[in-house]
Amino acid sequence: MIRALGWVLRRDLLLAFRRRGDVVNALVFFVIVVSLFPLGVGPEASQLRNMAPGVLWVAALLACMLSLARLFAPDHQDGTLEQMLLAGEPLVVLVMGKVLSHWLMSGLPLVLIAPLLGLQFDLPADALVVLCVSLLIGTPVLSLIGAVGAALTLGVRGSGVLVALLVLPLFVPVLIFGAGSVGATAAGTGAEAHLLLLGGFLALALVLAPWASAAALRIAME
Amino acid sequence: MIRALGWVLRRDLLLAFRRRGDVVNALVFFVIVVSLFPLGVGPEASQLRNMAPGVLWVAALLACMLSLARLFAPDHQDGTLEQMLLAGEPLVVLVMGKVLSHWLMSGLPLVLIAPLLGLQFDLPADALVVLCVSLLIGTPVLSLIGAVGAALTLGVRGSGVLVALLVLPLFVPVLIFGAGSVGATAAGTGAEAHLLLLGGFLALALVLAPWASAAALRIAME
Amino acid sequence: MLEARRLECTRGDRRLFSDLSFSLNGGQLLRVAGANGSGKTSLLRIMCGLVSPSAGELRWQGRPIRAEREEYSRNLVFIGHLNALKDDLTALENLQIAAALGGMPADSGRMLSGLDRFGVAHCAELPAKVLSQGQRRRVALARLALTPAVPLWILDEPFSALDVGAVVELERLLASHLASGGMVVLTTHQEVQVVAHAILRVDLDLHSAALQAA
Amino acid sequence: MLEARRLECTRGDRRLFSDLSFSLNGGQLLRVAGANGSGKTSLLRIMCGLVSPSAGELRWQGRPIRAEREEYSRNLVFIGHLNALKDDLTALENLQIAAALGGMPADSGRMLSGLDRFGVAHCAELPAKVLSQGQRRRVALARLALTPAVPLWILDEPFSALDVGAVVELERLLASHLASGGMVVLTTHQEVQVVAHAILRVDLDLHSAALQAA
Amino acid sequence: MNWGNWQNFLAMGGYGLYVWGSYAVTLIVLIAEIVALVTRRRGVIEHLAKYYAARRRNDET
Amino acid sequence: MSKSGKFSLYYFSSPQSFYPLAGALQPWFAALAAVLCAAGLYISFFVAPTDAQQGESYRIIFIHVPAAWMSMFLYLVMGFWSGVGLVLNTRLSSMVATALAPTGALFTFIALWTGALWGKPTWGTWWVWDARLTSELILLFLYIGFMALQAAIDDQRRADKAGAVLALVGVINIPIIYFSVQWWSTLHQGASVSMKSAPTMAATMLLGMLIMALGFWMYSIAATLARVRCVILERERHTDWVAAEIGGQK
Ligand code: HEM
Ligand SMILES: Nc1ncnc2c1ncn2[C@@H]1O[C@H](COP(=O)(O)OP(=O)(O)OP(=O)(O)O)[C@@H](O)[C@H]1O
Ligand SMILES: Nc1ncnc2c1ncn2[C@@H]1O[C@H](COP(=O)(O)OP(=O)(O)OP(=O)(O)O)[C@@H](O)[C@H]1O
Ligand SMILES: [Mg+2]
Ligand SMILES: [Mg+2]
Repeated sequence: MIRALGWVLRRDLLLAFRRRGDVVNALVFFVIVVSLFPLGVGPEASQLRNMAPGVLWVAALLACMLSLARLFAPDHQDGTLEQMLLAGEPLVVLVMGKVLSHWLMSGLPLVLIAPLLGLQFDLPADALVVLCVSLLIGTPVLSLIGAVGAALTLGVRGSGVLVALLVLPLFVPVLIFGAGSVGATAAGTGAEAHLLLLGGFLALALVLAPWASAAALRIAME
Repeated sequence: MIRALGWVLRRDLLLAFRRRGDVVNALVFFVIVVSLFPLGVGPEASQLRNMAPGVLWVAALLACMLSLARLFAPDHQDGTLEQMLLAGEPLVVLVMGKVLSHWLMSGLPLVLIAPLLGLQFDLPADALVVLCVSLLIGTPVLSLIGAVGAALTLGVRGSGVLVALLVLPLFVPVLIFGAGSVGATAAGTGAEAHLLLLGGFLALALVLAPWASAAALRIAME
Repeated sequence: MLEARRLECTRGDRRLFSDLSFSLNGGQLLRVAGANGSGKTSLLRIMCGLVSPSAGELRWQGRPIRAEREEYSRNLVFIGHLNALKDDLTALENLQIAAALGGMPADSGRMLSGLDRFGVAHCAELPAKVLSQGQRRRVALARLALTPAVPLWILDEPFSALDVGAVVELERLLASHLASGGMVVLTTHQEVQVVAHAILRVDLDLHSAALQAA
Repeated sequence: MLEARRLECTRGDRRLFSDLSFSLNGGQLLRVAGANGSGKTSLLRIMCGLVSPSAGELRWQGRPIRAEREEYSRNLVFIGHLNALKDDLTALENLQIAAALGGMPADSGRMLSGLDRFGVAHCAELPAKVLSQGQRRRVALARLALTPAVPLWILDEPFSALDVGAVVELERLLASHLASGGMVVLTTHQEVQVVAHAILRVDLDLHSAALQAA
Repeated sequence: MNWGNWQNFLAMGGYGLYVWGSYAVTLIVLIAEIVALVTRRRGVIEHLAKYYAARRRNDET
Repeated sequence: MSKSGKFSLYYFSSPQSFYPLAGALQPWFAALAAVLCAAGLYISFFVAPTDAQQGESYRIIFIHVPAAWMSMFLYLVMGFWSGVGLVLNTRLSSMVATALAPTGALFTFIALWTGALWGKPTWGTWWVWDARLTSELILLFLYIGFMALQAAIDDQRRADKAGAVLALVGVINIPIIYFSVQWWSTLHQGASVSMKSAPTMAATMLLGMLIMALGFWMYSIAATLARVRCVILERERHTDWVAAEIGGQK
């Protein structure tokens, strides 16, 4: 079982490496979206500082969501997903492998680059730390929930937007507490409560999401 | 030639109608992204009002960009694009047809719903009008430039994010003047100059983008 | 032993086939015949457990396959219309991962011999996307050469896109699988020349009288 | 008249074929033969003008095809590995749009007769995605029945996925196209039984001596 | 210009971090590019040598 | 690069004849770059006087400005060669364009980095959303986009052409971006910061900057030539002359 998880992970990372750009691209997308906001809103520093947590978190959410299209759809189209269902391993395990690799490729890089972008918005140092921590706990939740959405919209045409429609509402709590934690730190009220709640979401998602995704995948193959 | 354009348009609209959801989806994505911001940033009215033009325009830009994945890629995969290249009609005309239908499905609905969202952010009436007008001139530019990006990344794997990387920098002027026009109206300085410039971009894009897209499509088929 | 009991499949408004029963033992080849659209692919997907039939049931060694899906999956290899190759991975890597997920050892020596059997060893290091249609099919089929121990092979038009040499090679492989007690289910519009001690035939055109009349 | 002059095609590091010359006149059928991966599909795509050869050139009625791409395109129908059907449109709509873009009249009466010719008229109102592999191929081929006036037909494995009845129908259609002075280029691994006054054959295995050695 | 001693030179009038940060990163980046170019060239040549050797072996058989 | 390419376009536009030429020229440019940069550094640290307003922090100017210039200039050159490659279908021009991109991106990065380090002491912040800064950032995205696109396409011919289309679209867009950003920023921003507060330049400063700029220019040529040589080898590997060339070196 662990072996199967390892192979799925290995496969997806290898694929990501082959496409080289992919990991960098998710990152650059994040950077670009974050950079677009000042262009839309104007360059006043204080206003930008207030917006920063929200903008960064919304951008992370969008970056994660965009990359969901690559989670199951390519495998579905070329028939490898079918083969996974027939692999004789519990589907949940394989799904876990895929979610993990998705997070490694699209979530983790964001966590690492976020402080730099925070600097551009002139966030104070402690807020930067909380930003990183909140993203570290929050982005796996996004990947997990996103997997359910991606599985549900599999093979449905125009799924790119549909998946957004399905998962964004579910992302809302993560967004609120993620951005809230950074805002609270900047405002000096402390972020523990927010982060604890995020941790709770993570635990919940870890327990439920893989099962839901696996079930959705089976349905999609009918 | 016009006949061919008509048929491409008819085909794409028919497809969109079959998938029903699609048009609505682009719209709902727009609405959701715009609604996420207050959640991320917090509910202060004056701050929200200042952000509004930027947020609305960035959301429009992202909505347009997301739907680019559907512009050429499905046709490429099922071989219908190949057939278009062999149709014996100038490719530029067919590209124009596709861009037009893309705009009708993803740009126009945004223009229509934008005032409603603007109201949510407490924008004054004249700013709402300018918002609509600027979107009406600006979104076709996005579709046109986007088509170039979509054609360039055709068949390239991981293209969803790559297309974002390519076109978002090119969208910047549109964003600046689009959001700028609304901001200027709200600030009372008048938006004519901005809108004129947007019109200039539109003219330029209309002249150049279809050729660039057609060239990129030919390259992609090699 | 695989046993089908009064299977029925409905798609949209159409009943593709109904009341279809057969059983398949070790060493037997089942050829599913029928015109285009008669439901061969649908039947094969039902037999894999990917789709459930609208009526009837399938039994593997006497037990319904729905009950122990994973266990059943380990006993079959399915190669469908699609080749299940990742475009960005090389032929070798594709085969390796397919084998590994199927629970086989995945050392590259064995893999290469599998590819070699189907004459695509020289493409081992090429990404699958540059391969020709027939080469892709060959890489997909190379899995069979690695999994002689898996008893049940379910193949949907395995001969499509293959040139004459590859067709012969595949026929030989099927024959040896059957000879060693395996089972094969396949569909094809071409003539099969597989040496087997029993070739069964299910003709879906006969099981869809309702359809023919419509 | 279609004339190929010293065509060469290189893919990656491999020279697939070189120094390939032939000419094709009205009423002639050209069968491109070769093992899997020998470059048949690549040659056909070059002949359509979708890909440019790495050396040599193609001439249509004496003029290089690169010069007047659109004009040349109007003189050919290409049906490739892919069926070029939109999954969400019905078979009828698919055919209609393909015809309209090719500059044909697109009234549904003619379309239905085209579908009928290939025995898929009863699927006319079904979305292409629910059709079986063979039915999809039939719908794609129905275009041929509508475009007898287009002189050059280029078909990549047109017989794949077809059942026996459809194969016969297609052979009949090709024969009548040839009889009325059309040209056909096709690849296939099956045997062709088309009545034609001249069947040419290009064997790519012979044009790739360099490759065989490698 | 006379800096007097190393301390002064390194301090850059209190702006040492910024000035040296700029120059150092520039230097590092340029050197990294040079190293990358050298290794790339070496890699290419090595790869090609292997490639030709393989080809020759193929030609002989 | 541009010089040798234009000089005898016909002869040297074949990779085979350009390869040895590039090999011969490359060390000279590298040496020139080293000498000029050394001279520039000497001037910037030991000749140029301390600035009255900014103190020593202004010494960043000697890399910042030349790097910023190069970043923009190289994009233009890249666009030019891309266009030539697309129109005339000369393989060498496309290779040159490909080889220019990483160096251009590098100088863009340097300009951004040094600018940020300069901004902290002078403006009190690492970054402001000012016209120049923003357009430089977008330039970096354009470079990255170009490289990512080329990297994502395996087929060389296709990668070249697609990259060329993108580079050309980008070249048209650069002035548009530059002016829109400038206008946007002056519209919103009060008199907070502007480049005009930079010191009027002493002659020695200008000299140092110019020499450094020349040095960077030579460096770019040298780096590009070296990269082009690698690219040529990679892409022409199935030709006989490369086989002979590598055989000779082995
Ligand atoms: C990340 C921050 C910065 C970036 C991206 C940046 C970018 C640029 C660019 C692109 C240029 C060339 C523009 C042209 O020649 O028209 C330039 C020139 C220049 N920059 Fe910066 N800059 C930054 C920060 C600064 C800072 C903090 C200062 C000084 C306070 C500064 C001072 C200058 C000066 C004096 C020039 C030369 C102006 C001229 O020749 O017209 N820059 N910078
Ligand atoms: N980048 C590459 N490197 C090496 N070989 C390549 C590359 N791209 C394509 N090829 C080879 O080019 C050939 C393409 O062949 P093509 O698709 O034309 O074959 P075909 O004759 O149609 O075969 P089939 O009968 O299987 O359809 C394959 O042998 C493939 O391996
Ligand atoms: N929603 C639907 N409404 C009506 N008919 C449907 C629907 N979905 C599928 N079908 C029909 O079900 C059949 C599916 O057949 P299947 O793919 O199993 O055929 P097959 O025997 O494999 O044919 P082929 O030889 O062409 O591969 C087709 O005839 C198709 O038209
Ligand atoms: Mg079938
Ligand atoms: Mg082929």
